[in-house]
Amino acid sequence: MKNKHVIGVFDKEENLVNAINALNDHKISIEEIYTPYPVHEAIHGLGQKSRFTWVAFFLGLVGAIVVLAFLYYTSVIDWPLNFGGKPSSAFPSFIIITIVTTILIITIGSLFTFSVRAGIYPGKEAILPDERSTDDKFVMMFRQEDDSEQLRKILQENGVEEINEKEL
Amino acid sequence: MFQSDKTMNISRHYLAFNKALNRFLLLTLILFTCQLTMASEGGGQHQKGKYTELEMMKGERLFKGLIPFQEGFKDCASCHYTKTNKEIDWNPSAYDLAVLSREDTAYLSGAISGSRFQGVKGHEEVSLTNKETELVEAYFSKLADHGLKKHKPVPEKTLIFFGTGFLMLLALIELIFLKKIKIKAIPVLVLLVALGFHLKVVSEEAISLGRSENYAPNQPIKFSHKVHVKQNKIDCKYCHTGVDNSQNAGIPSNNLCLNCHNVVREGSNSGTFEINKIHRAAEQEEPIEWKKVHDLPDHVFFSHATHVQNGNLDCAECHGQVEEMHIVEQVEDLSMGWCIECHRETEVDFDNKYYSKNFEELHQKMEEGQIDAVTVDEVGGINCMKCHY
Amino acid sequence: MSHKYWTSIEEKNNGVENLDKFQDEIPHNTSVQQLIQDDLSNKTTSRRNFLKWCGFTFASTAITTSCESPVKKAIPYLNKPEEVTPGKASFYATSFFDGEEYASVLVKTREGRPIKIEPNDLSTVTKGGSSARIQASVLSLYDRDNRYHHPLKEGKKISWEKMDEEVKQTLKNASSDGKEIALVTPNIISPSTRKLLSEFNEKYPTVNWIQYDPVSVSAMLDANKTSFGKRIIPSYHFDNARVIAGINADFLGTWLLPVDYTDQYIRNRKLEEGETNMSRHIQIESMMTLTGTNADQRMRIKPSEEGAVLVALYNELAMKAGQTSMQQNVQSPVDITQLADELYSNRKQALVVCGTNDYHHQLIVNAINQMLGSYGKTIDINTPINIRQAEDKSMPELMKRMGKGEVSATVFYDVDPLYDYPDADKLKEALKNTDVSVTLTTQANDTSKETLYVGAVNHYLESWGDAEPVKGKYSLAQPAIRRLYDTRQLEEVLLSWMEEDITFYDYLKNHWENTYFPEQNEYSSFRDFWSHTLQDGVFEPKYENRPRPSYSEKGLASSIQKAAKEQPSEELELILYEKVGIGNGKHANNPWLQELPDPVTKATWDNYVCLPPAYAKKHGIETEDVVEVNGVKIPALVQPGMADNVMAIAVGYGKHNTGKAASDVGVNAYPFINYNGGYKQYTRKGLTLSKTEEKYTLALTQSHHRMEGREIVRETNLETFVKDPESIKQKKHDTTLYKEREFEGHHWALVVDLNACTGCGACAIACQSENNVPVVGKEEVVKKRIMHWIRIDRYYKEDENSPEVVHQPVMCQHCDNAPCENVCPVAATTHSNEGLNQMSYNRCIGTKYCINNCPYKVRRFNWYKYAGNDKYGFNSAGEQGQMELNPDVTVRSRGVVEKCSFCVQRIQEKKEQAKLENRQLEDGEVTPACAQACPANALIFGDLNDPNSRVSQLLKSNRNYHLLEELHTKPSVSYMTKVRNMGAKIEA
Amino acid sequence: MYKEAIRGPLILGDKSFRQISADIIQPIDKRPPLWWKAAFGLSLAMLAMGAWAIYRTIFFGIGTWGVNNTVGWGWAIINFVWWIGIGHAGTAFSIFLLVLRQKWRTSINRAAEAMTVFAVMAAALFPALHMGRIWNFFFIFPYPNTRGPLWVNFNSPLFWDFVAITAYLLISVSFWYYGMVPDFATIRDRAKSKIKKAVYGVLAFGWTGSTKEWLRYENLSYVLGGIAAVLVVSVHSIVATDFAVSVIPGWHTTIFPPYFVVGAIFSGFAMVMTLMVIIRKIYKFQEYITDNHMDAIARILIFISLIMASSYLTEILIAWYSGNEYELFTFFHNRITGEYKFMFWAMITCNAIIPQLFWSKKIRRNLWAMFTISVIINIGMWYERFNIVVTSLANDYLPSSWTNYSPTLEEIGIFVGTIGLFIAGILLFFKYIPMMAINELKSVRDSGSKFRKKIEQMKIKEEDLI
Repeated sequence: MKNKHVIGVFDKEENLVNAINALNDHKISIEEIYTPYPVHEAIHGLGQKSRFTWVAFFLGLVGAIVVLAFLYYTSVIDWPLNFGGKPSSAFPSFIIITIVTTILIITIGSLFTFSVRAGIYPGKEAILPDERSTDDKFVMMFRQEDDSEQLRKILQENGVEEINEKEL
Repeated sequence: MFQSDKTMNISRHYLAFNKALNRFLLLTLILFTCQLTMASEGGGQHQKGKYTELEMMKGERLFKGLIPFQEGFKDCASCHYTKTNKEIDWNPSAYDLAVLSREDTAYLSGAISGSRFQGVKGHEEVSLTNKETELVEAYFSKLADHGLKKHKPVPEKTLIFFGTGFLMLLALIELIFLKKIKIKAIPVLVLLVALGFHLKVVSEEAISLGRSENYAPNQPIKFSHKVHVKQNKIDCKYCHTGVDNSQNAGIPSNNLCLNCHNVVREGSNSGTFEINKIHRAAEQEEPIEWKKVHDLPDHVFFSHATHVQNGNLDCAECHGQVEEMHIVEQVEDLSMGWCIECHRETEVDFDNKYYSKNFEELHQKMEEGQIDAVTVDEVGGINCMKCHY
Repeated sequence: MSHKYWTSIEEKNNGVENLDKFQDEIPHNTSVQQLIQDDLSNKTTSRRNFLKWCGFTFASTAITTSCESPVKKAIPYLNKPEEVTPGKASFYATSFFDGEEYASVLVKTREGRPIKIEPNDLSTVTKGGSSARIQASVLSLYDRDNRYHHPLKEGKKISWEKMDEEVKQTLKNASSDGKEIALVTPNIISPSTRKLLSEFNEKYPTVNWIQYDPVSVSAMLDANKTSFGKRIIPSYHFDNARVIAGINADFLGTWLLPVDYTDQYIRNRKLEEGETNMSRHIQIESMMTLTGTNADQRMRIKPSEEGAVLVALYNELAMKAGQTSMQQNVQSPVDITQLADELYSNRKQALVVCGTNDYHHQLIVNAINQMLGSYGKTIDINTPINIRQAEDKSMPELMKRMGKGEVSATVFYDVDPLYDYPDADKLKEALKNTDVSVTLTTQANDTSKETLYVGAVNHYLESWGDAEPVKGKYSLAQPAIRRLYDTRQLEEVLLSWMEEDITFYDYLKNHWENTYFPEQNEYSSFRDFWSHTLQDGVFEPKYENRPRPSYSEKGLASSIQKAAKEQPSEELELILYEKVGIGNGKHANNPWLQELPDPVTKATWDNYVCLPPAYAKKHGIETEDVVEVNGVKIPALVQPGMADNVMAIAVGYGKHNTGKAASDVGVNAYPFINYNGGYKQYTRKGLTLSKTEEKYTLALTQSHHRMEGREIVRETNLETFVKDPESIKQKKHDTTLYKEREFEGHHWALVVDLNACTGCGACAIACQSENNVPVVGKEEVVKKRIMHWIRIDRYYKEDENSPEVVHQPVMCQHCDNAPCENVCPVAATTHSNEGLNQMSYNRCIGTKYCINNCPYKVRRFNWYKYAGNDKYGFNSAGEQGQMELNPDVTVRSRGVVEKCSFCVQRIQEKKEQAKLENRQLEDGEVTPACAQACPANALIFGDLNDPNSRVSQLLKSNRNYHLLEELHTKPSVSYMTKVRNMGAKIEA
Repeated sequence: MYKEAIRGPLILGDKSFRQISADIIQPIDKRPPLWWKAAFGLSLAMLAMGAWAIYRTIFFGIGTWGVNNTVGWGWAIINFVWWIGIGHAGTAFSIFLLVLRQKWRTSINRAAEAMTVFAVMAAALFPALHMGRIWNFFFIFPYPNTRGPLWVNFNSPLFWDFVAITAYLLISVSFWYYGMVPDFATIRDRAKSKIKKAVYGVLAFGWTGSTKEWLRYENLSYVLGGIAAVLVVSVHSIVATDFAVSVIPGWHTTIFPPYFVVGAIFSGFAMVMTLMVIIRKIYKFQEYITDNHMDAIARILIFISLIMASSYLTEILIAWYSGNEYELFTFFHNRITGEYKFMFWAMITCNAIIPQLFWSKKIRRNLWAMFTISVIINIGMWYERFNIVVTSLANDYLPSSWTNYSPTLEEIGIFVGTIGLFIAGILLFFKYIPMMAINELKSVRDSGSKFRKKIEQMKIKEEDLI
């Protein structure tokens, strides 16, 4: 389903930030902002939030428990072997493996979560309002229903380069 | 079962190695070694002798009924099978005939002229021309060298494996590059199913690596345990004499067979044909090359004596219902896990005086009634050195 | 001190060595089948018929199809021999004698194949001991590249019948013409064969039987004839001696009956519980021998100084005994006053032996022993030993007669004079003057290549026979396997040449029935006697004491005069000696012996000239420099402990075209032998030595020879041991974070008595034979990749010119806290509930981490495919080699780690037996191969959980210590501190 | 901390964003120059030698190497530790500096991470190849099997190693790759040729640069950075335990884990310096890799070199203080004065003495000097590993088994092969991947001026800052 969008193209980060502030003041909702590098003001401006760190923490916790349990089961319960007279439950050895394996689990889990949540995965088609946004332009996108004179005015005031309309 | 003789079979290490390597390569999808082994397989030289390839081929077709005999009867192969089989077929195999024909050049012509097989069921209508006899003999000469064709399970697993691999590749290409199919679920589903199949095959292969459960080769003589054990009520130990006192149960020597078969010259199923093989072997002083069914690798040491005498194990616990088998089949996978499992569960005869010297703790526990039996693993039965040295 | 010498030899890496082709790695699938289908299969069925012995085996058909299961064929016996149970070993008692060394042995066979030689405990001659050569003899049965398979005439195959016919004709002609028939054999100790030979002589009266020893003691025989009227070698009793003086006699290594002597010698040096007495051994010698390394005190003399030493010793003792001394002006180069004191104060408990083949010296030694009252005490002149009976004079005389054309036929049996006779070239020329020459031999040699006929002779494991190594001590020999090839034993050949229609088996039986059966009264029927004797292997009837021949001083004065006249010179002198492994070279094609490190030099696969460090330093010679000795190029090896200006070369090397292991290994030193006064001289003067620019790599298994002050071999002297026994106790570091593991069933342990270990190396070969340890060849040894599971470390102490020496066998220590086990990632090596350090070969992926982390460095890696590989598998390659392998031990594949297993297969076997018989396991029932082979019983194996076992007792001893105890590896192997008797008077 | 205000801007020349993209992507757009082709050919030749050596090793056995029953590990493990050390710096560089919010990493981290990936790949080859039975490699996986099931030995440092290296390789690759995704998008959107657009389009995983993506992207970087920082430290500590857990004198040392980590960062930073000199010189990136960047690396190297030197001294001191005769022998007799003294003194000279030249500003500004010294450091680090692996094993407890070790052509061949692999990888990286993180460069372009502005606003004098 393609919808029409209003697209504002900025040349400078400052202008973009000012525009966001102005738009937020006027309670005009911005659909999305595309920048060549992360602009924190833009992220905050859109009110985006992420619970990513919590996911990672959870992954780590579960991973560590699972790995420790696995190690304990295999070397103490299932088949305790005598390696050089050491006790079967060799906790110091387990810690090392647990740390590394937990890190691996977190990494893989995080990447997966990132792919899912950010929608970044192999074969995904990039739909860009303006191709230059990955190079040197800062692009704002609005839903058509949010289009208004006021919007355009605010953009103009804050030094927008171009205002286009595009079906995406 | 029969403990192998380590020394004679160094080569088996390499076979095992070869096999492991081959599987490993298969698993990693490296094809070229497969080609290597195929090349070496195909490298075997045909013993042409006096027959040409063409004659052999024609003979084979005649035998199998692909070309009709002049005198009208259909084929030989419907009775004399040309491929190894799972179920017992009491008729002499084509290979048996071929071997006999190699030894006695007049064997086949004797058969056709009727003199030899007068009265043998099914041969009433058989008659071959001289040329046909020669062609069949040509086929026999080839067969005697090569043996029966292997009975191959269809469909070929490897083929499916590669096929699904290809499908997987297609699905991936579709998903990433082509994007022709509108419903994304289709390639994704294909991908997942194929992946699942691959995982299944790989894990199954990995698990069964080196195992040969359900192995049931055709033996040089159609010796039926069902006939001997169930019908004739012969005790296992009558033939497998080593069970009680040696690591090896032992395959009976020829003279043991002859104890009975000097008198019993005709069997209920195969007539005289199979029993004659024993006599022939005795005459020619060539031992019979049985195919080993239950085979443990060289690095595993297993003693029948301990298991049967001390462990009081019944033969059937490892070898299955042999008395129900015409063709002996390996019923357990003989894997290490299988051994270990049994060792963990089976109780030892702790009253044996051997245990009276040490194992104080266990004795104490026993006295105090904490335990009422000792399992094999508690007296060290799952230590590496019990079986590997 | 030459720094370089003591740190390390330069390890030369020849870069990329010639590798076998990849094809070598591909198995020969059909090997066993081919073997079965060989000409061997057409033999008639007999007791130990070959095919049927292969018996229950599995041949893999050629399968290379990728994923099919390999088909294994199970071939049962056609007619099962009653005494063979597949999977169980049978033992046959027989006698080993190779013309030099004797042992009564048990042959272990599996499925009819001899796989191991084990000592026979019933024999009082070898007393349950063996040597490296005896242990290795089983391999020569399967020698695949140097055994004759059938008789030959002019190098072409001929039938026995044809050969018999032709030879018989020659013999008859010679007899009738009155021309000599020379029969040259090694020393024959078989009474039956001797009887047969005399009958042969009756049949062909011109037969002249000559016994020939490459290394002889002819002068000793003659000296005894002068002194006692009998040309004999007496029995020595080192166990009765409190003071032993060895003068150039390597009686623990190669002199006469070393296995017997080792047992006797060690008997009162073991210091078992409560004992405070041990004998004192002083060795006076020119080179470093195995015996010298074990001596309490060692003095170095040049060979030319030996006369002076003996005369001085004689005079010193004569003075004490109040007899007249002679040639008083003779000064001993070494101080022998203390030795004389000790000897004299231990009269009737002293023994002086001399190994020099010099009539006069031997005569003086006899006189000394007479003065010391040794005869009847430490020397038994009534029970002579029958080995090394050859007369040195006979060969030159024969050669002379040959040259004159007086010899019509020459038969060489089991000797190789064209290799080991000093004037081999002249002999070869002379041989051309005989009409017919025959060699009867098992293995191809230089002589067999030059004679008209070659008769293929049985290996001793294929033959019937008997032996009388020491007077009145008989043993029988029986075949343990049917003849592998179309061969005959000597006696059968003789019987057939004598046209006697009797088998040697019957002949032997008749002889025993007529001669020995009446000598006993235990068995009433000969049948019983025969079967029991055959089973025991030995027959040792009791004799009442015979009158001792009286000693006469005849010739002593002139001998002393002669000995006194010997002028010690400053020039370089040469000694020719036998190595403990290779001996006189007869077994040179036995790869086990070639790869056995020499007990002293630790060199394998070569001979070399040993040079004293001082001389080497002075002339700028280093180990591995090639030098020329009288124009013969030979690598040098700087050997501490050699007498100044003395060099030594081992005989038995330098063979050509005599099998893969023997060919072109080392230099033939026999041509250096001179005749003097009718005796072969194994020492020589007046040789030149010059250094060349060449280098030659020697395969030494040890390149660092000092302990660096570490407590590796603990040593003390008798005085301290007796007076302050607590002081020698090892300090234990027994703190641990973890709870120590306990062992419920058994806890196996091995104790190594360093006082008993002489370093002979029998254990290494026994282990190799038992455990299928591959031979790796010189190149690999050079790279420090020898596979032996037990190695004997040898360290020098003190002065490099005259060092003290210690030997220490090191095998896997089976540590309870094993460092190797901790580091294996795949759990291929773990600890068993019986305290064994287990190695599961099939689990090993070969990271070598365990090798690194083993502080004892006893783990071995299969760097290449050694087993069954033509390049490396000297023993296990080929069909024959596989026959020797022990089926109870896995053959290791490439890329896995292996090590000593405490012979776990034996432990398992005995445990199973005990369980089957519903009884406890006895102490001493389980014996690993090394402990079993040891002639000194230096290795004691047992269960630590049994408080009464010998190991448990030994562990309590003050002498007991653990190697590298401070690492807290808690080894199951422990050592007993070495004690030296420094001769100090000890008040108990 | 790198303060742009004091040490100068991170990017010189007042670049526009477009200009930055163009500069960095320029090597990708151009056809590879002659030197590139020649170097690539050379690296392929080296790889071929490696392939030959690997073929020999696998088909004939480890016997083709010079190792023996005393020295079980030789060049393979030396090179493994060396490569993994180099492989450490990349991630360490980018992650530690990321976590510490060091903006000057932006010009360097991409190349450093690429270096890590190829170095770890090279390193991972050795533990696999040094196994006697590589075809049974799968035994090391603790998977449910039909052997009981028989698990693995979780006490073995080699198993830890296996887990750590696997994890490290996976994480390095993903960290590196995800860092590149926005840049691939830039290339995709700038590309004119269809193929390039398609290829980089696939590589970019559909990146658009929306706030939704950037938010999670940054979070991901910090999470990965945070845990990978732990990993970096633990991986080389684990490699150190290969030695430290053993009983061999010279190995059995508690100082090893930190010592190894520092050593790894040392060699890694040196390799980064080598690479930066090359990139700066050949691609004329002096505006991105400024003198100040190089200066910063050099200062870090001095610092680490001092730690290394004190580690060496500590090790020797502990050996002396312990009074353990085996330790004493290994350090004083074997390494300092014995057979292996050349290796020891080479290590000291290369790692502890020569880097002190960086105290001179002149040298810190001289590219050639920096290049030479950084290469020398890596040679020194190789000697350090030789010292550890070989000298300890060759002469350990029982003098009877002492021996020495020299490599064979096969071992050298594999090393050459891995160098070839590394160079080939780096060359491909030069050609097909933006050498610097374009998006990050853009983000730091103005950070200097912003900071300046802030200072001006706050009316703080520059002098006060210093």
